[in-house]
Amino acid sequence: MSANLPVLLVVVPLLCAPLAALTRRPRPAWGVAMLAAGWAFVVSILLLSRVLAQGTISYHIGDWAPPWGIEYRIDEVNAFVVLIVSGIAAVVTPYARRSVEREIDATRIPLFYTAYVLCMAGLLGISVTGDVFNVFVFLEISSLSAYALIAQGPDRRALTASYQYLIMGSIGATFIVIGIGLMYVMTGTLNMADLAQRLPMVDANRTIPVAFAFLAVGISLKLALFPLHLWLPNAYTYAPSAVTAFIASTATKVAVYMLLRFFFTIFGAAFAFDVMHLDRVLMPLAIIAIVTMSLSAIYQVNVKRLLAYSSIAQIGYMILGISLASVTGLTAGILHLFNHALMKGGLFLAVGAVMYRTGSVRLRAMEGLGREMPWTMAAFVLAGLSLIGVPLTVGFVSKWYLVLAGLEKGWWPVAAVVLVGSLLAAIYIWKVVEVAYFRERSREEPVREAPLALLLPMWILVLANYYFGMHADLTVGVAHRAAQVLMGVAQ
Amino acid sequence: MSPEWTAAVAVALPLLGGLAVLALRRWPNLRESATLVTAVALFFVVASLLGPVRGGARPELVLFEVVPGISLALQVEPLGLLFALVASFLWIITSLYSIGYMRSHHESHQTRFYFFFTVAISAAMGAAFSANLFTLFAFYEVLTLGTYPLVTHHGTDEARRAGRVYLGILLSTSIGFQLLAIIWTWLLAGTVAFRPGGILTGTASAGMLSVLLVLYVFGVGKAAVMPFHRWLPAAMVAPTPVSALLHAVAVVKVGVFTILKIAIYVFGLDLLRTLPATPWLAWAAAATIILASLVAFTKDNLKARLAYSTISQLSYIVLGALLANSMGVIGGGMHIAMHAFGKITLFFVAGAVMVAAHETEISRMHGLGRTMPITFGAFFVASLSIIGVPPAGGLWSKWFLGLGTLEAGQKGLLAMLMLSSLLSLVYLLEVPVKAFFRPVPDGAERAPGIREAPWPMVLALVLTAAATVGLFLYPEPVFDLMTMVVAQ
Amino acid sequence: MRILGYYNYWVVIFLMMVGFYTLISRGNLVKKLVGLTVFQTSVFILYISMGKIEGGTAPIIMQGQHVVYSNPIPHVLILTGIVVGIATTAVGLSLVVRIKEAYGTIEEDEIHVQDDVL
Amino acid sequence: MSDRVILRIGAKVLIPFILIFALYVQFHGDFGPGGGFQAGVIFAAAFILYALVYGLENADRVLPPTVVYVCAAVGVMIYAGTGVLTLFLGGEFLDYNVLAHAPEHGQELGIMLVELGVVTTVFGVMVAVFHAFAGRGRVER
Repeated sequence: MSANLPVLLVVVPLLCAPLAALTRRPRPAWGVAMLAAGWAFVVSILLLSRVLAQGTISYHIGDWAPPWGIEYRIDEVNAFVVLIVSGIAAVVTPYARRSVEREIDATRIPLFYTAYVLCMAGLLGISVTGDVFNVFVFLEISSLSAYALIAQGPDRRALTASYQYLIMGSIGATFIVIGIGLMYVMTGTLNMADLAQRLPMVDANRTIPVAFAFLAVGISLKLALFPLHLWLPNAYTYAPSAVTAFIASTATKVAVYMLLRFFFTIFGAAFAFDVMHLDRVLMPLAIIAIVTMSLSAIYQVNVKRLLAYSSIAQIGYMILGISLASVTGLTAGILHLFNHALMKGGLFLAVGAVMYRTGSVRLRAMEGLGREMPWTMAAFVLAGLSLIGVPLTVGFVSKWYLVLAGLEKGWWPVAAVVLVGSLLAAIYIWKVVEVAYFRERSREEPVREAPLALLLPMWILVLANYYFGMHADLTVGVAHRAAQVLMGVAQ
Repeated sequence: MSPEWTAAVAVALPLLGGLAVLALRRWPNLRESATLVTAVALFFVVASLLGPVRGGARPELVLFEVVPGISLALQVEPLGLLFALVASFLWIITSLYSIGYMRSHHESHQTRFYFFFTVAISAAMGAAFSANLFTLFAFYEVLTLGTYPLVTHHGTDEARRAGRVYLGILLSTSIGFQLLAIIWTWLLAGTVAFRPGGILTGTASAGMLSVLLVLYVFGVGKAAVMPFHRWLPAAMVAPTPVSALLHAVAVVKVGVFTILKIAIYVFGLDLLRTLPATPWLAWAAAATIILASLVAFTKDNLKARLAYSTISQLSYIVLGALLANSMGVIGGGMHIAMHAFGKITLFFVAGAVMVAAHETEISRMHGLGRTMPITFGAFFVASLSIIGVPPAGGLWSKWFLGLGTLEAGQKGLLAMLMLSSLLSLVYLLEVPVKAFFRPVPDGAERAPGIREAPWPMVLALVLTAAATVGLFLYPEPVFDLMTMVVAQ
Repeated sequence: MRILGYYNYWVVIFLMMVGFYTLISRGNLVKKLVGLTVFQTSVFILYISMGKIEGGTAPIIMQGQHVVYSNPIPHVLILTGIVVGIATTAVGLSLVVRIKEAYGTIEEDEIHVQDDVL
Repeated sequence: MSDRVILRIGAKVLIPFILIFALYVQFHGDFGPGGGFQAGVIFAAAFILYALVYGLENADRVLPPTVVYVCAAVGVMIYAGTGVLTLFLGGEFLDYNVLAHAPEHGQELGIMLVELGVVTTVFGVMVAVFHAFAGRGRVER
């Protein structure tokens, strides 16, 4: 059975999705979602440890050997991404029970969890598959369910946000499928490893750069790279709290993984950077994203929107690390995938608890909460410190490697931008902190601390920020090996 | 208890005390006893390290490794021990003082106050015993963040604004410059550990290392080298015990201590002397000394004047480090102790006046010396220490700093030191002189007879004032520790 | 003639541009979806035409018979693509229905006006 | 549309043929054009036609929404379940060879099961989508 873990990782959540729909009652549906998330988490840990011990795992669906059949191929890179997705799911799902009960109609909850589990299955599928068309299919599974999830938000603007995301997301997915089609035209294969071998034979043909460009734009849309980020702030702001926390920590991460997979594994770093000069596009955009989006975050009065802009800036960090096209840079980028999931997850869960009690996430709603919801706000502050990059947090480790990668190449401005970004982060986080701790409450009714069911997952993520900030050798080690795999450097 | 773990205990003890404070929040008397007991215990723990360190031991303890090569590690060496001794000893006295101050001033949220105080002390201990740049930086930032609730203790708009300046400058310099410098050091040397003789020798050109040095000197915002000094006056909105212990001793001394550590253990004095940037930075420090003294003149608010005096005095230590010779370093290190005892007394006096007579402006303190003779007497003695004249300890540190400038062949800097001493003579002694000899201003109501502040406060300031005299008579312990630093 | 020989690609490009233009130029949410559908359809045609071989039939091999057949893989792939397209359109339309219920309009500018008032 | 006799009779005549055609497409799928996707849509078309002509209330009586809902879910489970079954029988995921004694029969059985899952889901989802849109206005009125 254990040989089948790669496929079971995806299939069990996929089976749980209809099961959640069939339960037709909120609690059992949640239980099924919990089962799926827990299963995925356990399996992803097993997979990661096996990959680290034995190297790449290849699984052939239906026993059809690649490149004819669909292959699930797990190496250090996607084992790590799978762990991020399932780990976040395992923390957010317990949180979702109370939060979703408050924000969504009881009649819709079973279908909510169906979409939630489907979204998770889709993200896991993108991560494990070794077949480019399969990537597209899973991408659409996760995206369609994400649109549905976002539309469940309590505000009616959730609907327009979801619509906007649907349009942008579909354009992105269509671009990706065009790129895949063009690659298939030239090579006649869809298997990633096979593509990587055959593409160099035909890359003089003009079709390949066109495919490259379509994929670059499509994936950038999905990962909300500036200036293709316009769908993100509204989607994150108006989605239900649990959905925001889940999608913010996983969906864009998986999109970044797609970028890594397509441009490093399939096209190869040499083609992507030396021939196509991807870095000349990605790096300026990443830098602009870091600076302008952090600045935008400062001016937001809705805390979820503030964090959403911050997310775009943080995606800029990942892309910046990747665009350096060095092992250290990639290590930093991959590391930040994980670390950002931890800190943004913690922050969004804390904001979700505020939503749970006060019914609003505007800055005004947070007045005086430092006293009324001490645990929630303490979690917010601690996760915020991680976002700023204070030592002993994961944010610091990310920043350390990013700056190191920049200095290694002798590119001072890169290092400077990273540090300026963290100072801007300090400003927008502190804006919230000041409101929570220094303003007197303007609401009539005092509020109570969030229930334990919300606090516990939130604090697990917050403490993880510090645990992995102090014992980073695990995450850094995996990220480093993943970077070596992607760069094709012998270990 | 082995010496390695003693250092860890020194870091953990204040935190445990802090938890005790939280647990005892409903019983103020017990809560304050917890603080006092912790403070005394901490001092003895730190003092127990004196023997082994004098015997040449350099106990080291790796708490955990973040990534290979970068670990949170503690190491006891003479300079750090000196700083830890000063800070922990003064914490005892400050605890005593704050009990009187916080109660008679009817401050709110006293539990929070005492708790974050312990956090700050713990971070200061961690910084003192840090074995590498990463550890130092980590505790440096914890100290910044841990003191933020203390600076903004009153929760007013003014406090919030001051808090912004405080965090803004300290975070931007530390993240913007210092962190960059640390990562660069890591890239150049492959290590961030403190080693006698430095780790950077021969790793890059003198020009590059000069840039690195500039990043360090301005990146340590807590050393308040101009133009990154604004946070210190801003922090004066805090309750006086905070200004006294943290912004005259722990926080600012962590800043200059960091610079000394970097000068001695990262660059190494020999390398430092050869860098082209070193003399320029020394002059920048000298400029800070003079400019801050001049600004101090213009301040009528006593705490603000003391703050600028602190900025000026801190640059003495920075200057000592940048002279890059043993006399300068000895003088700088001794000044950590000497200035600490002097300045804390001055702040104690400012707080005592605020509590007893409700005055904060110097011009309103005329004639107050007759009402509070002990307090202003202590101010006078402590001022002498800051100025650097007998019979107070400040003489010795200034003496060695002067020798250092001569050894470095920088007569101009010596002149600067002299000038600054003259300036401080005027702006500090103005306070007790006017308090004793000027008539009471119109409109100020003064109760007849002697009305001192509550006894714990008076006791505290008398003790520290006496200590400055004591350090004049017995400077050897401090001097010995610093010679050990230089001799390595 | 060479350019005309690639007529299937011209069809794809034409449809793609028509769809894309409709998508970005129309303020009506349903028309946008129509644009999106046309846009996606162009990709279907791209896939379908790439698998076609002149004179080829369905890839069913009879015993003892040699047949020229079209590449079935792109066709199978795009079958999935079509299903995805239907799902996207369905989700999009259902969102439009709910937007209409919430706002009383499906014109983008009118929706923006209402949201700004809030 | 109760008064449109031609439509009502026409629908009555057509619907059985549509259903049979759907079955043909379904079962002919393994050696001719066709398969679960198409069959499911054709099945759904029959019911949608019924609902259009006879009204949603009547259609609901023929095919309660719950059944549609269950169909959509169960189909996916049949599909994935087949895959899991092959796992339990010792093969890889969706390795039909292990389903029967001979690999050829296994392949045939496997594809039938999978197509059964597909047809059920597609039918369920199609009718559900129709329901979701058509049923929307009724509540409002």
